[in-house]
Amino acid sequence: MSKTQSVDNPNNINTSDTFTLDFVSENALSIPSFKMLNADGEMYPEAQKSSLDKTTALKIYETMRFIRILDERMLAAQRQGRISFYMQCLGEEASITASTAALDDQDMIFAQYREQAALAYRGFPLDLFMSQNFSNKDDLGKGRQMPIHYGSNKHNYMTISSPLGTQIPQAAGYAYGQKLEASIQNKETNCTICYFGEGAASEGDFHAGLNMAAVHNAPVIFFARNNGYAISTPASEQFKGDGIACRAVGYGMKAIRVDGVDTLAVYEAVKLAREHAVKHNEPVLIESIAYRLAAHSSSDDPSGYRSKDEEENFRANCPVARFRAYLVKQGWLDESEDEAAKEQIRKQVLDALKAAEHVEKPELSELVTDVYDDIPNHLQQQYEALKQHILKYPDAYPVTSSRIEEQQ
Amino acid sequence: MSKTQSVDNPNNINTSDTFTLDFVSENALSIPSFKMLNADGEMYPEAQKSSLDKTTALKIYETMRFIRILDERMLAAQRQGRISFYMQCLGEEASITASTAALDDQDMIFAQYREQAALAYRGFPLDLFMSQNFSNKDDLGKGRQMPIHYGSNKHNYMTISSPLGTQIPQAAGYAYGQKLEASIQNKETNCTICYFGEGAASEGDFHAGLNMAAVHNAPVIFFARNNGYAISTPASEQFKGDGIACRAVGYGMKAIRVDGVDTLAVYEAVKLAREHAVKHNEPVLIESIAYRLAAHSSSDDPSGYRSKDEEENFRANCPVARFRAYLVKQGWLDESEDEAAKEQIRKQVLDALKAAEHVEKPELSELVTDVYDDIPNHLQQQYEALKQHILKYPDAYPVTSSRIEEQQ
Amino acid sequence: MAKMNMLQAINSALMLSMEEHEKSCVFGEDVGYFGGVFRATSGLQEKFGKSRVFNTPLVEQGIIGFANGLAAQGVKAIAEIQFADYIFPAFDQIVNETAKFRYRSGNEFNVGNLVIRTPYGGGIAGGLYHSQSPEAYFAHTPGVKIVFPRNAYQAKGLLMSSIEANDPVIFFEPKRLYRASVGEVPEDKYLIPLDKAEVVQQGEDITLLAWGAQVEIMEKAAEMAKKDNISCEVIDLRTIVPWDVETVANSVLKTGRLVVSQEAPLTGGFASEIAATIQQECFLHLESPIERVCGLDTPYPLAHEKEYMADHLKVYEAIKRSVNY
Amino acid sequence: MAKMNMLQAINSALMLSMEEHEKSCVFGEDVGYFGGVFRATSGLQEKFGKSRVFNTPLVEQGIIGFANGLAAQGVKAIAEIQFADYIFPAFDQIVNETAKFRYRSGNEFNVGNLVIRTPYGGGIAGGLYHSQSPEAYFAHTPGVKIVFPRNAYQAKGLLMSSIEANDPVIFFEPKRLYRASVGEVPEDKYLIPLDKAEVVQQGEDITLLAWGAQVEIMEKAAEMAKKDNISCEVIDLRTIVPWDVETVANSVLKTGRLVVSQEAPLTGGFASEIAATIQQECFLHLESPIERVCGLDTPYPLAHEKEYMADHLKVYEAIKRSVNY
Ligand SMILES: Cc1ncc(C[n+]2csc(CCOP(=O)(O)OP(=O)(O)O)c2C)c(N)n1
Ligand SMILES: Cc1ncc(C[n+]2csc(CCOP(=O)(O)OP(=O)(O)O)c2C)c(N)n1
Ligand SMILES: [Mg+2]
Ligand SMILES: [Mg+2]
Repeated sequence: MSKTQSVDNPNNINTSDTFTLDFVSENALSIPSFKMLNADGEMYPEAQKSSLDKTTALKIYETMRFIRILDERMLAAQRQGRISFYMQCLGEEASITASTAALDDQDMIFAQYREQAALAYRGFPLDLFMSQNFSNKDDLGKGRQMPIHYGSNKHNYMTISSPLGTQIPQAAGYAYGQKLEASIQNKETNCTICYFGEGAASEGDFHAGLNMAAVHNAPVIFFARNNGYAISTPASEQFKGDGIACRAVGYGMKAIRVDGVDTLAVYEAVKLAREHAVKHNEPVLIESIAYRLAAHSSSDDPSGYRSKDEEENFRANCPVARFRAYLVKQGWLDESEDEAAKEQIRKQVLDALKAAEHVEKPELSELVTDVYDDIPNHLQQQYEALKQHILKYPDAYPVTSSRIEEQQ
Repeated sequence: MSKTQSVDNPNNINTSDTFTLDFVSENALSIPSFKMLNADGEMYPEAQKSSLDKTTALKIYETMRFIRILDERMLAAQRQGRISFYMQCLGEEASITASTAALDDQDMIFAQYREQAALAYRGFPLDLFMSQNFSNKDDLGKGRQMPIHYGSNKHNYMTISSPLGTQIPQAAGYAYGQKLEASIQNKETNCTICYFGEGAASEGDFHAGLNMAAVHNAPVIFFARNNGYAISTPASEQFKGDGIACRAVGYGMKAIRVDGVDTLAVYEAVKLAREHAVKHNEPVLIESIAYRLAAHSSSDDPSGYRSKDEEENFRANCPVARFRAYLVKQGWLDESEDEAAKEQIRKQVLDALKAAEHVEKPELSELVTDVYDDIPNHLQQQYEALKQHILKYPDAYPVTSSRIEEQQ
Repeated sequence: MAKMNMLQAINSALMLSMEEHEKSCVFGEDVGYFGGVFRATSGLQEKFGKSRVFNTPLVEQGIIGFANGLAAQGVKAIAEIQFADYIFPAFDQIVNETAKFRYRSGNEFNVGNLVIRTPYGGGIAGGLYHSQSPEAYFAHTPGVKIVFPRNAYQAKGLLMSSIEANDPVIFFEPKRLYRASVGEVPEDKYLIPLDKAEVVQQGEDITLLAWGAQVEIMEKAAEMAKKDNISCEVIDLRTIVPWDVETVANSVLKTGRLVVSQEAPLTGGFASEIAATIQQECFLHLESPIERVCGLDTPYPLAHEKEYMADHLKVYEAIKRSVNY
Repeated sequence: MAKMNMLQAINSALMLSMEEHEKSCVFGEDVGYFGGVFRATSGLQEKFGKSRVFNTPLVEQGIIGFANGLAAQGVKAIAEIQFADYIFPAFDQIVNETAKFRYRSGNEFNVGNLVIRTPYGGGIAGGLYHSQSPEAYFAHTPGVKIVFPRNAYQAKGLLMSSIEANDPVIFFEPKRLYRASVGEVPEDKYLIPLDKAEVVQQGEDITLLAWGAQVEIMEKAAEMAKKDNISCEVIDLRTIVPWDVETVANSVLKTGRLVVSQEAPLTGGFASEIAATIQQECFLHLESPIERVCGLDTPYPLAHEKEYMADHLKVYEAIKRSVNY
């Protein structure tokens, strides 16, 4: 029985009664994972028909292929000491790419940090990936954040912020703004997708964001990436409930759990969620199930907290290989062309990396811009004093001193 | 199907699959309210047997009767300008009192602010209620907090703190400490009950507290008082889900929804929850449904946001009257004795009030104690300087100046 | 011009700003139908509808998180935190997000559209949790502006400027003066700059500096000092970040003496920042140590509120100490 | 005695304290089986079991909320916040709860058993969110003590004292020195008082004051100044709240000059509190303005970290400015 809100029901609850004292079971909900493609890239016999066209399918595949190569190369660059830090998407490429593919390009993306595939799908140029990782002067973020903290207004990809969970209520607010704008302009609304890990879903901001989105009818898709770990903390020490999806009902929100290794299933799930979100101005929660195959980041070594056996077990379950097999079977992808393309991309990535690492750092003045819209007096003074100081000790600040002198 | 955690299931989810893409409905759970007594104080024909004995039943009734009189009298005192602020329990007396009655006296209570009945049930003396409300020198809290912010170590009633929701993770931690202590001493554990409103349940601390209690197996009863309003905000603008109870499953926690106007039902529900919590070291969520009959506080006027009709509708549904009718029918209560007792209590309350308002304020030195365990130098100096200042302007600080002079 | 109290002035600012900006929202706990527990937002929902003026669930971190997102989308987001004492659950959203939004993105995104209104301060028998003045916590956070009106006129002009500003602003409203401060306030829009202190009263012998409700206390102390033939220059800082060092320093260069007063506890308060900066700016001109008259280093008490507060008598004593140094 | 780096010294303090107190727990994100992202808690779960040493869900407000309750129950609650940059979601639990727990209850209840350990500070290419030094936010909050070790030896003694103390303590660990600071550390228990600054180096001409990792910077600058025949007295404050005014003031009375340095941004930092207090305590003895050498008033940058930091060269320049005033 569903509840109806009224003066007779100020508590806003289901109004049925019971005379039998018994617990609502902690397992009262049991949410299966939606699947289409099996491990060999074949449709399950029971699977529903795919709506993914060839062009989009290939764009998804190409994005995943690119990201895998980029990740490999950048991790190596970190190991070589060329960049300070890196995070891979390994194991979650399908989940991120297919979900973004199911959106409109004008939809907003709030990501956590492991979602570079979404940005790549939107066409973010390779050299800008590099500029960010090398904090050089072409970085859209002006060299202020650690590697992998991408952001691009043009690509509707909100700049990554390290504090976990903060983007969740922000996404609700952003989506509310999209709804408001659509109603003012009398057009169909765009929506927002918000990615976060199963670890971040423990933050208070998760509760705030989902509840507010539900109450205020914001067109936002909450996309929980359950990849089994938050750094070293296994999901079993993160929550006791049935994953993240089962929380949706607590907010009066619709939910879907999907196999995050299955490109087709993720695509269909997000497509359905988006349709619902923009048509009814309602949030939807999607939980995507995958495994964080890589270390948490370049600073992490998972051998300290999980077994090689477990990793091997999941390594076999590769989202890119699965989708590739599907494409080959569809006759949409030629294996040897694919291999040639990979070689080509590897070379492009390496060239871009080499180019980026020689681009100079941002101007010293960027140290004090963007704190406020204008530079206030006290910051201007601090900047001037710093400049004089650097000129006094040019050798101690080699990156900036030479360029300041040039300006003089 | 329930989940089993293992290396094959690092995502910690139910591992079944589906091939049909469909939302888990926002109404997937439908939680009825547990009831025993009808509006006339008669057992429903289908009701289960009550386990409440006569002595406890009368103690519950006497507590509710006392609280109603206390609340009436103190609100009047606030209106007369004798105290600065007050909050009534009106409409929720059964919910609070019966829940406390189902506990062991050594169990810890973390309340929000509207649960004075719990403290009264534990035997907190009338003059201490008064001292707190008048911030006089006998207040256990040393006159530092606004009225109704009670607390008593002896009665295992944690001092009230105005910031909402903060007590929820604290209760989880406290209960965890009880469990640890019990295991060290090899005895049965006590548990903690944590009261909060349906409004406070929106805070991030709610999410934190319930999840941590579930993950760490803390013996705590989360007691959500859904009374329809958070100041002016109706429950329908607070959440979209089915009340608070439906959130439990999201944490893998057992839940019960109970009619909070029904003393017998609340008592049985909490008894069952407590048994479970201490036996299995597991949290339980109880949602108690009642109506905040009074204004939010003495500073509030509900006519600005809800109708008289609605209020009248719920005024008829009085928890004290309902339980009284039951007791009379049981032959446990004599109506004329009850009326006489009320007269008696009114007089006691008035006498206590008059006495308390003439008790002097705490010593000036209490301004700087208890910030730390000892008074650090800088605070001692600030205190000395203040004392000299007051002696210079005795008329400006009449409450303390005369007493400082005495001390000199 | 009309006689307004501070609540009416704030209400008028909100009405005008919402009229001007179709993409603007006012939201927070109880601000909707009811118009806020202090009624600062009354009439707004009626006028602008539930989609632009609405109650939020009871979750401050959510209110500001939502506001950050809304502001980033391009909506003038005017959020209320019911009491400044309850702003702390939103601390992460303000300090790590609001304040760093533009910087970290290289100006790809910003939340310059955000204004957080919140009633602050003591003197109303509010005890620990209805009395705090938390401005110093935010003043140590580059990226947000912090504004304090001292009366109804200032409140309207400063609030309208805060809404216009392209930077996020925390707007602290002295709730003790909500109804007490009544004055002539223009009915139309006007702006007051967000980086200028105001010399409220000229003087020669000593400079008294405060913000918000504390300015009135300074004026009262100046009145007392006048009887001792001490001429006080009273300055209202108005904006805490960025603050107008020049106006304050110029005054102290003239008077040679400074008393700063704040409601918050002494240690680590914004008065300390002012003292640290002015001892540097005016070192050779200072005739006596800079005095800070502040709350004690304790939580905000109830029974001894009067004793705790930085009242005019304590300021007066500080003036005398300074002048007689 | 044994050679230990700071992480080992901290680990040793935790081991000994947990052995001594059966009712004690260590918890936080990743502190359990894995032993923490910096490995400060490694070996603890193995030794004391999962019920006393455990991972928490990823929720800082929950970690500290839980810790407050646990401490109130009588358990020595030793909570880790993975980076000080992530302490802000717990700000309400610390500022409104931890700090006010004893006061508001009239000592019916207290959380004196609580210690919050957290790695802070920059210089590790951490950018905005792995570099912050948020001590000033807490220094403005009566009711918590704030402690900073500068090396391995100090870390062990101060941490053991913090765990023994009957007041809640925030223990800021300079992560830049975790492995870099190596020294002789006793293997057994020892305590270092929580309210005494330490004169690290005697001098005559100027006082240099800092805490945590910044003390090393002061020593480096003092070394440079020595070549100019400037004799520096270097003081490690060790405890920010309550701070040892007497030791600092006595030093400044002797030298007549003070440079304070902190990693955090200038405005509203704890250096400002020190300047404000010392200009008052030592007014007639100050030969030049108190200098503050701090981070710039911006979020913590990455590419320009070197330029941003309050390094020894900037301190050295401040020393010269002060001496040549
Ligand atoms: C508020 C906050 N606390 C802690 C951290 C440190 N931290 C960075 S990533 C991470 C784990 C996140 O796990 P999850 O959300 O599951 O995402 P995943 O890494 O698995 O993609 C932690 C604890 C942080 N960045 N922010
Ligand atoms: C963190 C915080 N935010 C806001 C408030 C102001 N406030 C006090 S009570 C209240 C409503 C609480 O409603 P609910 O939790 O439903 O409890 P009820 O009053 O109905 O018993 C609000 C908003 C507060 N005390 N703490
Ligand atoms: Mg994860
Ligand atoms: Mg309520």
